[in-house]
Amino acid sequence: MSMANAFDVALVALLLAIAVWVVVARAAFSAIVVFIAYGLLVAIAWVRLFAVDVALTEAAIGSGLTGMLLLGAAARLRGTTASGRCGLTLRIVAAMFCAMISLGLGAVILTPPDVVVTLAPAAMANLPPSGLGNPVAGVLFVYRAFDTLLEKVVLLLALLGVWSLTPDRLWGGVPGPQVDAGPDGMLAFLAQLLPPLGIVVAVYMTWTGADHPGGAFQGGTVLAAMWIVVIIAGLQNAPSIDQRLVRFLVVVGPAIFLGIGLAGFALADGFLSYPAGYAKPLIIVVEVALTLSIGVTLGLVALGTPQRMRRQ
Amino acid sequence: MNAATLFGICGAALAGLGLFGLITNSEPLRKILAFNLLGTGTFLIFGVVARRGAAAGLGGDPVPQALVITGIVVAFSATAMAVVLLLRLFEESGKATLDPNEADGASTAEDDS
Amino acid sequence: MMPGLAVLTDASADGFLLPLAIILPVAGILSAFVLGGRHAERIVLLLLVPGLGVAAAVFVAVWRGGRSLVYLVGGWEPPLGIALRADGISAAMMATVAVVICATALFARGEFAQPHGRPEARAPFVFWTLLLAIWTALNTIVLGDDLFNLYVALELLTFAAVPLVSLKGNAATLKAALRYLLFALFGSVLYLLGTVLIYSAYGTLDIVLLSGRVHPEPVAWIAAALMTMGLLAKTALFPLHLWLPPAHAGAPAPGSAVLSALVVKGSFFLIVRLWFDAMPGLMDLAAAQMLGTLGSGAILFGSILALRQQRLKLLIAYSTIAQIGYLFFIFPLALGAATSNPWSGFAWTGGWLQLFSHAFAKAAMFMAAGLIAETLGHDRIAQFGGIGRVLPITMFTFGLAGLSLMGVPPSGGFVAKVLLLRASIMEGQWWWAAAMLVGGLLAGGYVFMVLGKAFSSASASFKICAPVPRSREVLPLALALCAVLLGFVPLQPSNLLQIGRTAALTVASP
Amino acid sequence: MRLALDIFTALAVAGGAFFFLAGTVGLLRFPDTLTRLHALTKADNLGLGLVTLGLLPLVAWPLGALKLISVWLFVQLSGAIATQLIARLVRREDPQA
Repeated sequence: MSMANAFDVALVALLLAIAVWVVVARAAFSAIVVFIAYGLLVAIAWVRLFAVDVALTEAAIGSGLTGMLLLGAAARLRGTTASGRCGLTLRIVAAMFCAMISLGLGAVILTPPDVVVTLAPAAMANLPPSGLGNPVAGVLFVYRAFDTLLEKVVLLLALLGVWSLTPDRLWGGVPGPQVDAGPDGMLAFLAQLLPPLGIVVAVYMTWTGADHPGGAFQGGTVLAAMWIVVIIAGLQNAPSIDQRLVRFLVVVGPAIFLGIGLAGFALADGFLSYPAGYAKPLIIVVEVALTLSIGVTLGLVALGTPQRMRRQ
Repeated sequence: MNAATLFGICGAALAGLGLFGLITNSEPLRKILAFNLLGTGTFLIFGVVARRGAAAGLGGDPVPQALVITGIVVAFSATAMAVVLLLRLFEESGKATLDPNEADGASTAEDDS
Repeated sequence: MMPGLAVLTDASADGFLLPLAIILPVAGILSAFVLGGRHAERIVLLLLVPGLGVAAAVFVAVWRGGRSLVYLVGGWEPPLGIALRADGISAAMMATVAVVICATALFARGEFAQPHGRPEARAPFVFWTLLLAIWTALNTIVLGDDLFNLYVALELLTFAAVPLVSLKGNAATLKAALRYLLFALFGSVLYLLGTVLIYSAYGTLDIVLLSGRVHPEPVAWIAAALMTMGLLAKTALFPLHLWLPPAHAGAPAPGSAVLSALVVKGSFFLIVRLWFDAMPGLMDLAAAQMLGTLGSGAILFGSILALRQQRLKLLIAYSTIAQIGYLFFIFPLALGAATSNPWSGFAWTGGWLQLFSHAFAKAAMFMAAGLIAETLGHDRIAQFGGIGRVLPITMFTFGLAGLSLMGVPPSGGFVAKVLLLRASIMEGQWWWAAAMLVGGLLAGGYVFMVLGKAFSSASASFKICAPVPRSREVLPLALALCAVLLGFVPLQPSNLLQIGRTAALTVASP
Repeated sequence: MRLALDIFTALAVAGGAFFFLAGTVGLLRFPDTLTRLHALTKADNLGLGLVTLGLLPLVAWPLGALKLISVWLFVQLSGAIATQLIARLVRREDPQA
């Protein structure tokens, strides 16, 4: 067994052990703490699968933001949730059903098709006209740009869904925690030190995404994280959700994407196609706007429903 | 067994575990957690499919990789919505359970006034 | 690679209509978000006409042309790119969606008007934006030709539907919404798992390409089973229906109308796409019989529970569970067809007619229920005595819609059920006919239970809480009339619904 | 020269691994939160520091080295701040500790 292989086996064993822990642990809180570590390990698995773009996304969103969200929820629900399970019969039936599904999936994995069909050559062959160097960016913004556009609408709807749960009297209020006692020393220090670095990283990630792993998502997530740190540290309040600027920032990315897509009707081969020679600059414009919107949207989604009205 | 197959088996097991947690855990927060396990399992299997499609000088087929990125964002959105729903349910009712024994059907249309 | 070529040659001049049907509501969502407040309602109302226009144009183009409209997004041909395709069933479905959404929007003006000069209110802003989102999602689902694109559309639909359920914001609706969301997520992950397996085996997610590549083997069966199970959970087919009654009953009336009439049909549409288009010839009779059995179970279970409800909205919600059951007779009856292809038989047309007429009838019923609840301040059926005199048009609407549910002429439901009955007799599968007849009787029971109460004399406690203007009663009536009008289509397999079947292409073309 | 560097790498990484091991044992065995934190920070500081130091000769100069060092710095920063926050919380909830 080679060294790399031993590493993979250890990684998989660890992942499975943690997953079992997450499912059976008694307290929700410890299950979540372990889940965050699990997310980071999954990100390593993605690197081992030669998918660095996915690894970055998983680490930032799958582990980081999701973990933060769940931890916050567990803290607020602490002690209230009766950890219960359903009856033994149902558990046995469910276990058999899930085992069947796992076995089915495993069987498919172990018997790959005789001829592996891949779109990698097609994706590479059509990449040069777009001027992009990263084929994943090519799929996200050229071949399957339509998916990417719709998924931005999904993100927007998630924000709308979160906001829709606001109690009526707090509509138009401010989400996120309120830090009354003045900025917390230690966190405030972090919140002053980190954002300048983070913003540079976010810009770099977005910019480099055209040719190397990275892109609007990963950049936007870093941006969101920086913003949340600043808010948690009490250096700045979250904006109230009825502000025009907030609404504008949330929409500007998808709107520019849609606008450029529409321009394709007149200037290129149709919806979401780019005029020859202008593909790369247009995609970068879209990505920059999306980074901003994704950052603001993810941040607002993570902050949750408004908790109080703005002080007059 | 090569690395891709190993991770594929891992993904299949994770999907089964997540599904089990989603069905049997009665606590909504744990259901949400299990849903995320199920999601990563699914994505890992897709990643293995991508890895097997390595060609044209790439380490993997970029199409499934891009689809997984889209999927991760969608899964995050779902998690966020579920978490906020749960927190609001707790605020309104003081309970964070989906106890099926309660006759919630009867009270749903209570405030049609 | 023949089917791929078929896509290219089919790419049509009217193809630009297809992305437009999705772009319009998306643009609406974005502008509603920015402008907010009172503008959200205006934007929706402004979009109704072009939205309806695009749906009508697609309908006419498909009908006249006799073949599918195809559009390649970004000019990229599948498998690398994403195609949109409108065949006969998409065109009919899109038109239904557009009509129901328009009626709902006009109806909802009474409930979700944003008062002048006040700061933005929560419910109107959320409702109008979500209505556009549901329109986007459904148009993408009926036009989508790529399994992953359809996954995104399914999620879009979930994310638009769940907040509608919890719009009132009380504990009961929050709980209903959370349960709905968890069911829906369970469904979409299973769907995604199936999609992954399909890509691993066939290297494409395009439905037309898949129809030529898929052949009966374990991967395809596992994938199809996972996807079907996921979609069944979203369609709320018995016994995965637990989430539906509290969710559909808890939403505000216009929301319930859209949820019951359209949203559950979105995932059903995909089940049909999967079995008839992406994987033709994969389903064996045993699986088809099982879906039919679950359908019968839904009819009996849903109808009996509907009869036992004390609240009108819950009664209508349980009736939705029953009516969904009929749709699943398409599988045993059309797939087992002795004729050369499944869609020239009675069952194919019957199943779709059931879907369309139920959409109109159920939307009308939920709106009627909303008006009754608004007038009385409650929806307890036992205290309905006297409402028939106060809201005669609404009760007439309820009765008309009821005709479709029972399957009594003149109504679309009647034609649908007759076609399904004929198919089950012709196929020698009489047991479905028995389920349908019992279901019709039970539906008659719960419709007349409500009507009988409504026209009985008023009790002492009867009082009108808030009278509703006559003008609001017209829209549900119009929808109920649509359901009745569908009863005048000829009692034979429809040509429109057979346009653009992919397997027919591969069979018919040399 | 090559050999000397390799030996240095091996020694430093092994030392780092030892500190990680010791930190983990401490995390599991120490009685309360503050002592556990103490064990963890040692692993972060010395363990990761030694691993980084050991790997430095293997990476490209100067970009690779810069990346490694900033990884270490970021871990230091987040570790120090997280530890402070946790310790402060412990003191607020239980002033005797």
